[in-house]
Amino acid sequence: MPNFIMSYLNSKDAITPGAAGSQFWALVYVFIIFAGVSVAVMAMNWLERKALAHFQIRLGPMRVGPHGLLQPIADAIKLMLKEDIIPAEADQFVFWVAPLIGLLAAFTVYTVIPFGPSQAVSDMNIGILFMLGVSSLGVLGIVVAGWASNSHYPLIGALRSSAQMVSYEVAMGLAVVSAILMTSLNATGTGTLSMIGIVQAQQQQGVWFIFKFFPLGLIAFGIFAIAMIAETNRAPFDMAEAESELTAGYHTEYSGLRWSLFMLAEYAAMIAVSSIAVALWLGGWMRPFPNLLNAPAWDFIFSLFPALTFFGLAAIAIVGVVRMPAHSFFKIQRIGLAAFAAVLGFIALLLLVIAVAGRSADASVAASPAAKFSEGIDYVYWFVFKVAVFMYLFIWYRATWPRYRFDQLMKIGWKVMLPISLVVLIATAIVGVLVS
Amino acid sequence: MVPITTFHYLVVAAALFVLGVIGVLTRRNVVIVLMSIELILNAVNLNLVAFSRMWGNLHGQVFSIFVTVDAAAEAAVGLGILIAFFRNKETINVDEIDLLKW
Amino acid sequence: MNPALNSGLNSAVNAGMAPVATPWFFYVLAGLAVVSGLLVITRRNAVHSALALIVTLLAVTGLYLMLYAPFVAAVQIFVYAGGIMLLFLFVIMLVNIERSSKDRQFNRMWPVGLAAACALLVLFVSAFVKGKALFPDRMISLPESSNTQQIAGMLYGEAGKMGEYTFAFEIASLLLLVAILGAVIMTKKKI
Amino acid sequence: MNDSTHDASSRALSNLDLETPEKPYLDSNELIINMGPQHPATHGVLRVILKLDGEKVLGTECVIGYLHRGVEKIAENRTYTMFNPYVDRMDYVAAVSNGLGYCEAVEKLMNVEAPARAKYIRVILTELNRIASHQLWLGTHALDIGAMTPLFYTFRDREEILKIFEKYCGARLTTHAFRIGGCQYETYAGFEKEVKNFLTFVAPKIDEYEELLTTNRIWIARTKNVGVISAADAIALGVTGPVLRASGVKWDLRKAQPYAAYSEFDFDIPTGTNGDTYDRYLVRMAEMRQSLRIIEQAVNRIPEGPIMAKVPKIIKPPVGEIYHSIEAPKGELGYFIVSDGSTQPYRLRVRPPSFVNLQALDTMVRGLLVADVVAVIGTIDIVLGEVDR
Repeated sequence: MPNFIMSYLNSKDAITPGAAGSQFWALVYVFIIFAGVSVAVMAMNWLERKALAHFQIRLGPMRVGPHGLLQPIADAIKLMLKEDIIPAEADQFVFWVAPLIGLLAAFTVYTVIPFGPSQAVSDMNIGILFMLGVSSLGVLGIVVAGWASNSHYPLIGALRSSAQMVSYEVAMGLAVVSAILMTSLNATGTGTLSMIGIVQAQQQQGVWFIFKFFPLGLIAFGIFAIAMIAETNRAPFDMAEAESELTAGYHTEYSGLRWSLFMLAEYAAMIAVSSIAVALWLGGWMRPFPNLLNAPAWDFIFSLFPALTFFGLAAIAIVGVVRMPAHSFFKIQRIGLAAFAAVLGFIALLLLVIAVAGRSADASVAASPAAKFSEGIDYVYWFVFKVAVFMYLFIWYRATWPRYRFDQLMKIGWKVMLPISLVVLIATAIVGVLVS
Repeated sequence: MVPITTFHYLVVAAALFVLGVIGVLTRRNVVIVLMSIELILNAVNLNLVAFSRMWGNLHGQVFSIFVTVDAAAEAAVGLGILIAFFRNKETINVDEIDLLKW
Repeated sequence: MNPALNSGLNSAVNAGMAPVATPWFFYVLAGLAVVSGLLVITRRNAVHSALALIVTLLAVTGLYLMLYAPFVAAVQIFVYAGGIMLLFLFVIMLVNIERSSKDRQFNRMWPVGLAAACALLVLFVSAFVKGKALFPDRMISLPESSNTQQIAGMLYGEAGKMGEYTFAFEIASLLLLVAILGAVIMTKKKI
Repeated sequence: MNDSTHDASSRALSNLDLETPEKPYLDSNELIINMGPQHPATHGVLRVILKLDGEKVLGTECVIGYLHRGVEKIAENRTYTMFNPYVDRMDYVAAVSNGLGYCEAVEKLMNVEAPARAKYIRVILTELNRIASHQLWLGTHALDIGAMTPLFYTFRDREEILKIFEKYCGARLTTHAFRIGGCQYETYAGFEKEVKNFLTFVAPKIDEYEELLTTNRIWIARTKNVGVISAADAIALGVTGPVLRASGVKWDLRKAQPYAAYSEFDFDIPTGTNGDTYDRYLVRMAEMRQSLRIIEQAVNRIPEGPIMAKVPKIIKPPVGEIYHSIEAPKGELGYFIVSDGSTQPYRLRVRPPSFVNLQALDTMVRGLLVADVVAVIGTIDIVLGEVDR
């Protein structure tokens, strides 16, 4: 094996490829994350349609593949094959570049998302600032798209979303600062802005920041959780694309591939902000109770969770196979779903083998690649699990709530969220000084 | 390849600075004039950060943060004036803004 | 400098960061900054100018990162690209640029302005040529991992002491407050 | 922005009253946008030209007629019997009410009265249709305000009503359920039982809708004090139906000028106090419950007997004119018929509730935001088929 591949793998410390200066592995991670996020967006698309449909006593996609599992792929193909329309009066270049801005901003953020202590592209010293800054660039894409369309509804949508994002960024930033303040409650008294450092601070202090200084951490988290819905333009704050008011808001004039880029950016941004929330308040990659239940036996039990999850998914798929009507029309679908269940079961078995091999009590195993790999899977699993909960919440909100009006949204942002986040920030600082 | 030294950064900063000055002195559109000023401030910031690297202390970086603060204040007030002016005269050309009092 | 922060990671950072900052990065970023800076001052359409300026700002951010100034880079992205440029775009949308982009783009005194700028350029060039010896060719490696803490120490003070720039920093916040009020008063229709 | 594209609408804007209390400071900030005729929230092909200052509405101008089919003119060229199905196509979500109004108007002109059993069947179907109409209104109105889910709940339950219609007369939407002089069809076997089942089925469902919306903070924020119209204004504009009652006027033609068999039933007229969108919502929800009460009484007491009065094969009303109005789900639905003694009406004029209520839109939305325009269009509950006829 060439040295530039093995040197990173053999390194003793658990560090990110970016920090190790290993461009090759950084690139590999980037590709893995890019592919993973794209797949996650597709899955999210399917899940949103399915979950929303079941909230609304419908079935959702059922035709393309068993239970519509292939629907996102069909949609992607359809969108790619659609005619690419640029309105004659639009600003051609800006119209062309606008979706790319949003997409780039949404995907650049992923370089610092800590899927694990070494499972990130880079551990930036200014990680959280970088994340907030870059994700705030995404709004430029929306604004520019609204302007370039040269049409009234997109323009109003763009103005709305820029005002909305700027307002909610303030409360969001203050909530983040109160979490960062909590990282400084250690022996040295210095905090950190690095995403990995923030999670490690939670590990050292033995508490997720959501429960720290109860209820201060919880309130800060709540503010962030509200602001992040507004930041990603999701219901009930989906002012910028309010369908019933502005037809489709900033992407009214977009179609085909360009439109799908906007969707991709929106979902990628949703996952990104959820990751920030998870890393800052919900203990990032840590499994539940890493400090309380720290016996090797508990380690082993928790390391079975990824396998169990996949077994569960496979079981659901098998139930789907069994319950499928016994008509010849469904034959192919049934075979497909059975194959899908088999794939899930295989992945589960693989995970089980890795967990058992990596987490045996034998001390000699502890430093082996299997142990490292198994740990890595655990970290990524718990991180993704927590993010998935947020994704489900996004869908749930959308199914439940009506939409706020624009002035009410601004009022909440400036007159409720901002003062509360300021008070929480000051209170966190005072309590932190008193405690230390 | 020549290693990159402070001098290289200074050349880039000088180029940006001159571009900004040209923009301020020749353009009519106030928005672009304001943007040119941002260009100038960025050139200054780049100089400051490069010098900070050269001397090995952080004063330059701190100073560049102050410059950024100034840029934000300038942009806010400048654009505010621009909007107020546009309301009254419906123009954003600097050479038509020649009355001290409206 | 805090010794606790240098544990483990720091050695790897200093060892590993060097190859990333190759001259190629510098030339690409510098070229991007200058070309898009040129676009800023030559485009008819203000939105195009603004987009070009965003590219310039991001390129300069890259240069900051090459200079091991991550905090300044973050501030640049956050404040400039995310905040100020959004403000610019917002204002451009509010004012009618349709007409002004069809107008004459340069004022009548543009030859004078250009001459003055060229004089400035000549000044710069001569200063650089004459004074090149004055600039030491050294690049002192700043500890990147504690950059933010050190800047914070200078701005807010450390260990109970006032920082060097604490007072100036407070004044700067006052400046921002005044600017906010000014902007609001200027743009509000009825106060 | 490029305003030259809106030259076409400047003619329509010339009669747009722009004398607003606060004179806009900056003309160039004014935006004229065209909402519709193809817009998801205009409930069909209504076109509203909005003059905006930022997002604030300075004035509106409704442009209607995109669905005009000349129903009134068609009436002059059809016999009375032939015209009967046409009225279903006006307010297609409350087709039964339209038919009832028309049949009763012609009956009144001919001095015929439908038999008691027919009257009861008419009441049951009309009230079922009122519930269906309100359900559809609720779903679309909630969707306009951004709540997606109630739409599907209401459509699920509306389906049960449509099933009853289908079983009774073979059609679900444009039912053509009644004939001049009574009803064409006898109720099918098990009609009463199915209607009673429906009553027990739908009452908890209405609670379910209310659970989602009535105490929802966002729903209240979006509807309270939005689109307020005072009782005086409402009366002056000729507004009727739930919109009028939400302003506090207790005016319901079922009580005020009882028709069909309504005088025999016991029910309340729900009214609001503020005349805002939230009150209109509450009034309609209460009305659904009152309709359930009426249906229950009617089903329990439905008399036996003939369902058709003695009406000649060829309907030739005597020379004269008649105005008869009923309380349709959306307000007062009136038919004015002038007969010259022939088999066809000399002139037939419909007073559609949606059309008259739509006039109040401008009064309601002045000074509100774009999002409120959507909410107010929804709360007026218009059906463009009826507005344009």
